[in-house]
Amino acid sequence: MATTQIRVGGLGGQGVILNASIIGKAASIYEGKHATLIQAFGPEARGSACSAQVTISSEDIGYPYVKNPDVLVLMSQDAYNQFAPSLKPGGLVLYEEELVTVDGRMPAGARAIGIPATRFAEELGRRLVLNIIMVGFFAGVTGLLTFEAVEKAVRDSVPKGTEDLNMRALKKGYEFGRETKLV
Amino acid sequence: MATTQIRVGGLGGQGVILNASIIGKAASIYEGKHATLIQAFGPEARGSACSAQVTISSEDIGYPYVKNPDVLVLMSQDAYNQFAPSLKPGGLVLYEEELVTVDGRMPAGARAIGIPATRFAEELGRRLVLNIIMVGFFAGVTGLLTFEAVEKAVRDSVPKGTEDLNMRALKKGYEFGRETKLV
Amino acid sequence: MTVEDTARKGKGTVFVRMEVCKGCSYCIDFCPTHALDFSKEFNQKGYHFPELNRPEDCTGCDLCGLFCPDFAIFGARWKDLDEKRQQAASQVKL
Amino acid sequence: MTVEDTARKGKGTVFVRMEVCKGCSYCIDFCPTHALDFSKEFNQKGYHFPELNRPEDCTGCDLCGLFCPDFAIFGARWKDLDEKRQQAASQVKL
Amino acid sequence: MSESLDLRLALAETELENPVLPYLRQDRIPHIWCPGCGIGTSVNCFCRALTDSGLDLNKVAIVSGIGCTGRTAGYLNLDSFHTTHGRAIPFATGLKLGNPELNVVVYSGDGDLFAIGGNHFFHAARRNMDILVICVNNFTYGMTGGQVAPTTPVGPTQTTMPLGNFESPFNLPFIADACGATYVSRWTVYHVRQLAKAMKEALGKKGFRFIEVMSPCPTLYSRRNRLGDGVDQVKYYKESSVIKNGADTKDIGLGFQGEIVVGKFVDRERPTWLESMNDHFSHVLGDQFTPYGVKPEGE
Amino acid sequence: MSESLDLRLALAETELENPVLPYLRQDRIPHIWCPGCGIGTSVNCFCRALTDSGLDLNKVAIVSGIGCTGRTAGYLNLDSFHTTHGRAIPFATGLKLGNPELNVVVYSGDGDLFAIGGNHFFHAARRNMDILVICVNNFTYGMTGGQVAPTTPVGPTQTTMPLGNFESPFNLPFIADACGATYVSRWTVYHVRQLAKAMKEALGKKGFRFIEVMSPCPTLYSRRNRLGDGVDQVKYYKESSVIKNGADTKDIGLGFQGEIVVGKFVDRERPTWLESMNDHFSHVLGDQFTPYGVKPEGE
Amino acid sequence: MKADPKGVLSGVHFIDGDHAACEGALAAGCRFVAGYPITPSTEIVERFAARIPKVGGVFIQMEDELAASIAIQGGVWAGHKVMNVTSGPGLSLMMEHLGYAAMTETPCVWVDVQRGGPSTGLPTLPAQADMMQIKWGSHGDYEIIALSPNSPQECFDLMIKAFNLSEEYRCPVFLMMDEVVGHMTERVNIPPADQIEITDRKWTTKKPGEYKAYATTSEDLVPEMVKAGDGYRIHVTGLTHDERGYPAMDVPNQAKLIPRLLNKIRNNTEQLLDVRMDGCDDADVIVMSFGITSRVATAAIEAARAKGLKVGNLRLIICWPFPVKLIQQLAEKVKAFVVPELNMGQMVLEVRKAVEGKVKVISVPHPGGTVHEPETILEQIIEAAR
Amino acid sequence: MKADPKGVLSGVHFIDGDHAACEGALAAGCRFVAGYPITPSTEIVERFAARIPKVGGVFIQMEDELAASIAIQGGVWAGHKVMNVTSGPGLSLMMEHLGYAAMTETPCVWVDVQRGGPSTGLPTLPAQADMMQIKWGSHGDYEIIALSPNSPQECFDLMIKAFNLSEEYRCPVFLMMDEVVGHMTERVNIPPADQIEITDRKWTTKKPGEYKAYATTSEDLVPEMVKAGDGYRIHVTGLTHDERGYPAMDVPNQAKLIPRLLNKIRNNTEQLLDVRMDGCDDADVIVMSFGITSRVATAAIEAARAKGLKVGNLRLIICWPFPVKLIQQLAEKVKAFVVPELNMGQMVLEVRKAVEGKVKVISVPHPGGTVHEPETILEQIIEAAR
Ligand SMILES: Cc1ncc(C[n+]2csc(CCOP(=O)(O)OP(=O)(O)O)c2C)c(N)n1
Ligand SMILES: Cc1ncc(C[n+]2csc(CCOP(=O)(O)OP(=O)(O)O)c2C)c(N)n1
Ligand code: SF4
Ligand code: SF4
Ligand code: SF4
Ligand code: SF4
Ligand code: SF4
Ligand code: SF4
Ligand SMILES: [Mg+2]
Ligand SMILES: [Mg+2]
Repeated sequence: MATTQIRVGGLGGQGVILNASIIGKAASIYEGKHATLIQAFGPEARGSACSAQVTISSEDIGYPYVKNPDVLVLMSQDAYNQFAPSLKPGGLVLYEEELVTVDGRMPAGARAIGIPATRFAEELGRRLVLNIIMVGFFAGVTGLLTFEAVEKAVRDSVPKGTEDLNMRALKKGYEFGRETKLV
Repeated sequence: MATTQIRVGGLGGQGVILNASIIGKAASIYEGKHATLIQAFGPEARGSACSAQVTISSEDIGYPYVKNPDVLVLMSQDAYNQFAPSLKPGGLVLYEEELVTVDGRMPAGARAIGIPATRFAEELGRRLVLNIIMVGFFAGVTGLLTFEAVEKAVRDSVPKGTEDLNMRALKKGYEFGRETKLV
Repeated sequence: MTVEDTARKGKGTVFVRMEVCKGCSYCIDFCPTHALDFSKEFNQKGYHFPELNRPEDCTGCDLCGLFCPDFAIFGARWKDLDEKRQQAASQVKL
Repeated sequence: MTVEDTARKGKGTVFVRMEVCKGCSYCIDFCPTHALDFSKEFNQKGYHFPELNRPEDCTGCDLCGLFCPDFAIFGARWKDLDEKRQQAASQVKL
Repeated sequence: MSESLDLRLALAETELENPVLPYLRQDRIPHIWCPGCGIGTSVNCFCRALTDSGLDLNKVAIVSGIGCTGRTAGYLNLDSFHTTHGRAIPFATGLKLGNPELNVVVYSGDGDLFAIGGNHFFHAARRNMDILVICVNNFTYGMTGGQVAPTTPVGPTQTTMPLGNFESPFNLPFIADACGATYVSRWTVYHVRQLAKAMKEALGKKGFRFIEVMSPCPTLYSRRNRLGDGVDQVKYYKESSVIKNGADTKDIGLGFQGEIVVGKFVDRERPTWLESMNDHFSHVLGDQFTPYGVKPEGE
Repeated sequence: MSESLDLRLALAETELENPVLPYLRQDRIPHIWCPGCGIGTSVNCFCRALTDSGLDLNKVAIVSGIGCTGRTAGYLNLDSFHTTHGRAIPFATGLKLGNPELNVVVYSGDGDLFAIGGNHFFHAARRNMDILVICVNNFTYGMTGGQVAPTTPVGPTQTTMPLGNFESPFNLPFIADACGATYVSRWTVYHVRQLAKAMKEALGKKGFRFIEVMSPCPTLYSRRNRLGDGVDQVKYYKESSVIKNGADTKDIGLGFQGEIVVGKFVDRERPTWLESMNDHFSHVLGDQFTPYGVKPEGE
Repeated sequence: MKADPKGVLSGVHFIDGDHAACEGALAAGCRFVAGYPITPSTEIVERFAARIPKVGGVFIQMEDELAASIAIQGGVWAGHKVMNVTSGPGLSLMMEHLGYAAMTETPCVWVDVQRGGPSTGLPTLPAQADMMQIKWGSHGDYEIIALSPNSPQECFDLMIKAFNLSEEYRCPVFLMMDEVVGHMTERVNIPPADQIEITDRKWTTKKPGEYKAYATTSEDLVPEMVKAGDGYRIHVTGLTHDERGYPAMDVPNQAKLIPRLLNKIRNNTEQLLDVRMDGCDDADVIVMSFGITSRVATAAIEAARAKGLKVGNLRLIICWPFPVKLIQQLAEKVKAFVVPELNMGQMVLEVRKAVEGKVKVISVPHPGGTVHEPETILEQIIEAAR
Repeated sequence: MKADPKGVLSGVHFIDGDHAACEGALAAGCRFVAGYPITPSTEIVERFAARIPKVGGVFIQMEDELAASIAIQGGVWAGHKVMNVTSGPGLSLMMEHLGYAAMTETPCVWVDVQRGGPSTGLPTLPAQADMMQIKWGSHGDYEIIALSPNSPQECFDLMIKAFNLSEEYRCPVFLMMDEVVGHMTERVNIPPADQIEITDRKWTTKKPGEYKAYATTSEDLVPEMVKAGDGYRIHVTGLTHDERGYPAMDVPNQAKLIPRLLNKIRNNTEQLLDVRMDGCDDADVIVMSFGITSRVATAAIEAARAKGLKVGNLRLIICWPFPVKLIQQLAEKVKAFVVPELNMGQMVLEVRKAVEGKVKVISVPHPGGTVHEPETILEQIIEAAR
C-alpha cells in the first residue's frame, strides 16, 4: 500500500482547506487514487490556527488521521512550530518563506524548502491566491500529482471569473517548485 | 380504620374542587383526621366534566383513589350518569335537584337526596355559591363534619369580601340537609 | 321544528338548538328588536336558553346567529325560507 | 519604546504594538493628518503595521487609537505625556 | 314515501341547519369554550367570511397554536393543524411554501401569537409571508387559567399579576404595521358584521395580513376583574368603540376599559416572500429557473 | 534601584499602556476577530464610554449571546456572561432583577439579538427592562460563516442567499422605538467619537436602551460582495452617513450601500419594569411592602 | 444555616402539591422566579407571584420557557436562589439551558410537574414519562440530580432538599412531580424556620486576585462561587473553559472539565442515596417505584402480602443518580423486581442494567392519563413471585 | 420508485460529508428545507440553498431552530419530503418539535452533525454525545430511528435510506453525523437516478369519506397519509387523538395511541437491523462502534489482530432501534465487548443492558474534541482479551 500523508497548516482565512482540498481532489478524481481530507479547525472559528490532513493512497483509507506526515505545507509560524516536530524522519517541509522561519525542531533528515508565496501573490494582485501558489509549489516539488490533474482540480474549485488569476498563481508556484527541485 | 370516601362531580366552573377542598380541609385541619383530595380534570380544561375524590380517614392514607365512594355529591347529570354506578351498595347520593335526575342506575340500597341548590343560590344572588350550598348540605345530611369545622374551612377558602354571602349559602345548605335528615 | 311550527307573526324567525345553548345571552342582548327572552326552564346543562317571545318583532336578520358563540341559534327571513322551500320542493320533484 | 525614543516633531505621537496589529489600515486611513503609513516589513502574523512617517503631522488626537480594532495603536499629546510623566515622577518620589 | 313527506324532510334539512354548521366538524360540537366566551362568535364570523369569500374550501387550511383559541383548528371543517404553543406561524409558513396553492390562515390566541410566538410573528411579517393571521385577543392566557399576557392592559388582576398588572402591553396593530403587514385591522366580537367583512376581505388579499379580534374571556378576565360576564364585556365593546379606518396604528393602544379604536388601519401592497424569491431567481437565473409554486399558464 | 530607573519604569508603564487595556482581559488578547473587523473598534469606543461614565466597574456587568460579537463579553474585564445563542437579554433580565444595583449591558450581534433572540428584545423593550443593548450590526452571521441575517439588505449575497438576498430586513431603531425603548441611536464604527459619547450617555440613562453599531465584516460580507475590505466599508460609512438626530425611526431603514442615517433618534422617560413593580406594590400594599432592590435611604 | 423566617409559612395547611412545592421553595430561600405558565404546574408560580411581594423578591412571567430558563440563571449569578417550573412541553424547550446550567455549574432547581405525553398529549392528566428526558435531553454529556415526591408534604420537604443539593453540587436539581401529586391536597406541616436546615451557596472566601472561578481540588470537585457585582470580574461561558472560566476549546480542557462535571455527582452516588425501604430484607419480590406510583404500589404490595407473598417496597426519593449498588445488593437476595411507572418503561431500564440478568425484572408500564390499577401491579407481583 | 433525476448529481465528486449529505437529500426527493445555521452543519443547508433554485423547491432560513423544526412539518403536510439540519445546541431547541413529529407521525429527516458538548462546548470539534438525546430528549414516550455514517459516501447513501425509512415508518429519522465526518472530504459516487431506490409516501387510496387519518390495522401499525389541499379535511394535533385525528384526551385513546407509536418501530427491530460485521464469528472480543469512531476502531482492531488477538469488528449503521438480539447472540460467543465512542458512555449502556452481565463490557469513553487514539482502544481490546 503506497500511502502519502500530508499536512497543510496556516491561519484561518489563508485558504488552508482549499489548498488541501485541491491536492486531495487532484489525487482522488483526476489520478484515480484514494484520498481523504480531514479538516482541523482551530478552537476558534475565526482568524486562528487552521490545518488540514490529506492521506493519498492506492487503497481504501480506514483511519484517516495523519500523525506523522510525509509532507508539511506551511503558511504560518504557528503551524510550523506545531507540526514540524511531527514530521516523519526524512520528510519534507514546504513553507512560505516570509511567514515561516524554520529552525532545529524538524526531525533528522528532513528537508525544508521555502517559497516567497506572499510576494508572488501580491505581485499577481491578490494576496488571497497564496494558497494556490502553495498547491503549485507542492505539485512541482513532490511530483506526486501531475500538473494536469492539479490544474483541473483548481479549475473546479475556485470561484467563476477567478480561474485565470488562479491558473497564473498555480503555474507560478509549480514552476518555482520544479526549479527548486532541480536544484 | 374508619374511612369515608366521597366523590364530588359536576361541570368545570361549578366549583367542584372548592367544594371537595372545603370538605377535606374541615376534616383534616379542623377535625384532626387524615384527608386526601384528588382532582380529576376532564380531558379538556374548560367547561367539561370535573370531579374530585376525597378520602377521610382516621389513619394515614396510602392509595388515594376512590373507586366505590360512600357518598356522592353531584352537580350535573353527566356526573350522576358516570358515578352513580360506582357508589358503594347502601351509599348516599346528594344531588342538585334541577341539574340531576336520578334513575335506576344506583346500586342496591342506595339513598338519594336532592336539593334545589341552584334556586337557593339564585335567591342568594350569586349562582356561584351553589358549591358552598352543597358543602353545607353534605355536612348537614351526613353529620360527618361539625358545622363549626365546615364554617372555618369555608371562611379560609373563599375570597375576601364574600364571606358573608358564603356563610349564608353554607347555612342554607346545612339547614336543608339537617331537615332532610330528620325526615 | 320546521317552518310550519312557527306562527308567522314577523318578517322572520329563529331556530334554536336549546341543548347546546350555554345561556350567554348574546342573542338576547344584541337582537336589534329585542325579540328574544330567556326561557324559564333550564336545559340539560343547567342554562336558560332564548325564546322568541315577541315573534312579531323578529326581522330574521340573523344577528343572533352571528353573535351566538355556540352555534345554537340562527335567524332567517320568511321570504328566504319560502324561497328555499320552493327550491327544495322543486328538487324533490326532480 | 518610551517618550524619549520618539523625536518630538509634532504635537503628539503614537505607540504601536506591532505584533498584535492585523494591518487593517483603519489608523492609516482615518488619521486626520495622514501621519501614518504602512510599514514595509511584515509582523509575525504576516501583516504590515503602521509607522508614524510624518511625526510632524501627528497631533496626538488618538483617533487612530479609537479606530484600531485590535488595541494595537494609540496616540497621545506630548503635553499630556509630560503631565503624566511629572505625575509619575512625583509619585515615584513619594 | 309520499311527496309531501319528502318535502317536509327536505325543508327540515334546509331550515334547521344553522348556516355555519357545514363549516364545522359537527361531530366535535358542542365545543369546549365557556359560556359567553367570544371565541365562538369570532368563528361564526369566520365561517360567514368563508362563505362570502367564494374560496374553494379544499384549498383553505387553518393552523392554530395552543390555547382556548387554538382549539379553533379542531372545530373547523378544513384541513386543520393544531400545532405547538406559539408555533402556528412557522408551521403555516412551511405549509404555504410547501403548497403555495393553499390559502393558509393562522387562528390563535394573543399569548400564543405574541408571547411565546412573538418572534415568528415579527419575522413572518417582515418577510411578508403570504398568510392571514387572526388573533383572538382576550387579554389573558385562557387555557392555562388566566395568567398575564403581553396584551393585558395595566390594571386588571391576573393570576400571575395577583395585585393587578403593572406591565405595559403590546399594541398589536402597531406591531403588525411596524413589521410590514399588508393588511391590519381590529374589531371586537361586538362588530360581527364588520368582522366577517374584514375576514372576507383579508382572505382575498395577499401577503402577511393581520386581524385582531377583541373577545371576552368571562371566566378568567372579566369576572375576575368585576367586569361582569361575556355579554357585559361585549356591551362595553359596543359602547367604547370608535371606528377609525386608516387611524395611525401608533395611536390605538388599548387601556383598561378605555376607548377602543376599531377599523381597518393598513391596506398596502408588497411582494410576498415567494413572489420576491421567484422574481429574484428569474432575474438572476433567467430561463434556468422555473418559478416555484406558480401554475403554468393555461392550466 | 536608582530614582531615574524608577522614573523610567513608571513612565514606561504609563505611556505604553493603551488606555483601553485596563478594560480588557489582557490575558485573552489578541482577540479572535478578523483583520478589519469592526467589532474591536466598537469595543474600543465602549471602553472609552466606560471611562467617561465614571461608573464603578465592579457594578457593570456585560452579557453576550453567541457570535463574533458575542465574544465581547469574554474580552471585557467586567463581570461578564457569554450565554447561549439569542438569550443574552433574558439572562440580563435575570441578572438585573436579581441585583438591581448592577448596570447591565447586553453586547451582541444582529443575528443573535434579532433572529433567534428577537422575541426577547421585543418583550424586554415592552417591559422597559433596565438594560442597555448594544447591537453590532454587520448585516450577517459572522461566526457561522456569513448566512443571511434579518438585517441583511436586499441585494448582497450570503451563503444561504447565494444568488443575493431577496428578503426585507428589519429597521432596528424603528423596531426598538416601536416596542418602547427609552433611548435609541445608530452610529457606525466610523463615528468613533459620537459612538463613544452615545454609549456613555446610554450608560447613564434608565430603561431599555438600544444602540445599533454598523460594523464591517470584511471576511464574510464586504469582500464576498465586492465591497472591499473593512476599511473600504468604513469609508463608505463615512461618505454615506448623514446625522439626523431626532429623525423619525420609520424613515431610516438601511438599503444596500445606500444612505445611512445616524444619530440619536429616541430619548424618552418611562418607568422601568422594576420601578413600575415597586410603585404598584407600594400603592396596593402600602406599608406591607418593602420596595425591592432599592437601597434604604442614608445607606 | 437556618431558613429565613420571612419565607416560611409555618403551620398546618390543607394544600395541594403545587402549592406546597412553592412553600418549599420560599422556605429554602428562593426569592427569584422567572416563569411561564403550563398545566399542571402553573399553580406553583401563581402562588409564588402572590406570596413574593410580602416576602421580598421578584417574580416575572417571561415571554416563553427559553427566556424563563435562562433568566433564572441570570438571577443565580446575581446571588439568588432560583427555580424553574414547568411541564413536559415547556421542559422540552428548556433543554438548551439545562445544558448551560450544567456546563456553567449554576445551582438551580427545576420543577417538572409531569403530564401525559409525548407532545401536547394529555395536558391535565398525569404521567412520569420525563424521567429519561431530564437525564439525557440536553446535548452532550452532563449530570443532574432528581427527586420524586409522592405527597404534598414531600413536595414541601423535597423542594428544600432540592435547593440544598443544588447548592452543594452546583448543578441543576429536578423535583419530578406529576399531575396527581401536584393537584392532590393533603395536610402539610410547615415547621418553624429555625427547624429548617438550609445549605448556603458555596461562597468563596478568596480575594479577587486569588480566586479562580472554576478551580477545584482532587477532593472536592465543586468549585467555589461568587456573584456579579462583588469585584471578582468573573467570566462565565457555555464553551469549554479553563479554571479561570475562559473559553479554552481544546481537548485537554474538555478532558478535564467534562469528567469533573460528571464525577462531582457520580462519585457521590452513595451520599445521594435516598430511598424508602419496607420489608426488603426478606423479600422474594421487590417493587421499585417512585412518585405517585409508589402510593399505588403500596396498595398492591399490601394486597400481595395479604395473600402471603413476601414483597418488599422500595421507593426512590432520589431517582438520579440511580442507586445502582443498592439494586445490585438486593438482586443478590430477591427473585425479582417489579417496576411500575407511569411511562412505557424508563427507570426499569436502570434496574435492568444494574441487575445484569441475575434476577427477573418485570416492567409494569402505563401510557399515562391516570395511575395504575393496584390490581395490575398485583398481578405482576404474583407473576414475579412464581 | 426511482429518484427524480432533477435532484441527482450523478458522477464522481470530491466533497465532504456535509455536502454529500445534502446531495443525498436532493436525491431522496427532498425539496423543502427550513434551516438555521449552526457549526458544523451549516454547509448542508448552504449547499441546499445553492442547489435548490435549479432543482425546483424552496429553502428558507428561519428565525431560529424552533421555527425551522416546525416549518418543515408544515412542508410535509403540504406534500413535501423535508429535512432538518442542526448540531447540539440547535437540536436541544428542537426537542418539542421532535415530539410533535413523533406524535403526529410526520415523516421527516433530522440531521445532527455532532460537536463537542454540553452547551456551546466545542463548536468546531467532533463528538458523538447526542445519541441518547435523540432517543430521550423530548418529553413523554416516543420512538425514532437513527443512522450513523462514517464517510462522505455514506452520508449520501444513508441520507437516502433515512428518507426512505421516515416514509416507511412515518417517524422522525436521524442521520447522526459528527464534525469529522461532516468535514471529511473523500470521493463520493453518485449513481444515476434510475439506480436510486426511493420510498414514496404512504399515500392513501381511500376517498375522503372513507379515510381516517390515524386508522391502522393490527398487521400494519403505520397509517396511510394524505396532504392538505386534497379535500380530505384532515385534523392533525399533538394532543392525544383518536383514529380520526381528533383530540381524545382519555386513557383508552392514550393506551391505544402510545403503544402503537412505539411498536410500529419496536416490532420491526429485526427489519431495521443494519450493521457491518467483520471477523465476529470466531472473535474473543468484539469492538462495537459507529460513525467516525468506527474508522478509528478499525485501526485498533487491525493492530490487535496483528498481535494475534481474535477481534471482531461490529459497526452500527442503524443505531436506533438498538440491535439487542444481535448483541445477545454475540454475547453467547465472545468474552467481551469493547465500546469506544466520542462521549462519556452512551451506546455502551445499551450493550450492557443487552448482555445482562454475561460477558465483560468495556466502555472506552472520550469527552470529544477529537477522535480516540487507536492505541487507547487497542489497550482496552488487550485488556478485554485477558
Ligand atoms: C411549550 C408550552 N408552554 C406552555 C404551554 C401552556 N399553555 C397552553 S395555552 C397557553 C396560553 C394560551 O393563551 P392564549 O394564546 O392567549 O390563548 P387563549 O387560551 O387565551 O385563547 C399556555 C401558556 C404549552 N401548552 N406549551
Ligand atoms: C442554538 C444555536 N443555534 C445556532 C448557533 C450557531 N450560531 C452561532 S453564532 C450565530 C450567528 C451569529 O450572528 P450574529 O449574532 O450576527 O453575530 P456575528 O457573528 O455576526 O457578530 C449562529 C447562528 C448556536 N451557537 N446556537
Ligand atoms: S333574527 Fe334578528 S330580529 Fe330575529 S331574533 Fe335574531 S337578531 Fe333578533
Ligand atoms: S347566544 Fe347562543 S349560547 Fe348565548 S344565549 Fe343565545 S343561543 Fe344561547
Ligand atoms: S494620534 Fe491622531 S494625528 Fe497622530 S497618528 Fe493618531 S490619528 Fe493621526
Ligand atoms: S488600526 Fe490597528 S490593526 Fe489596523 S493597521 Fe492600524 S494598528 Fe494595525
Ligand atoms: S377560559 Fe376564557 S378564553 Fe377560554 S374558553 Fe373560557 S372564556 Fe373562553
Ligand atoms: S467573521 Fe466577520 S464579524 Fe466575525 S470576526 Fe471576522 S470580520 Fe468580524
Ligand atoms: Mg388569550
Ligand atoms: Mg452579525
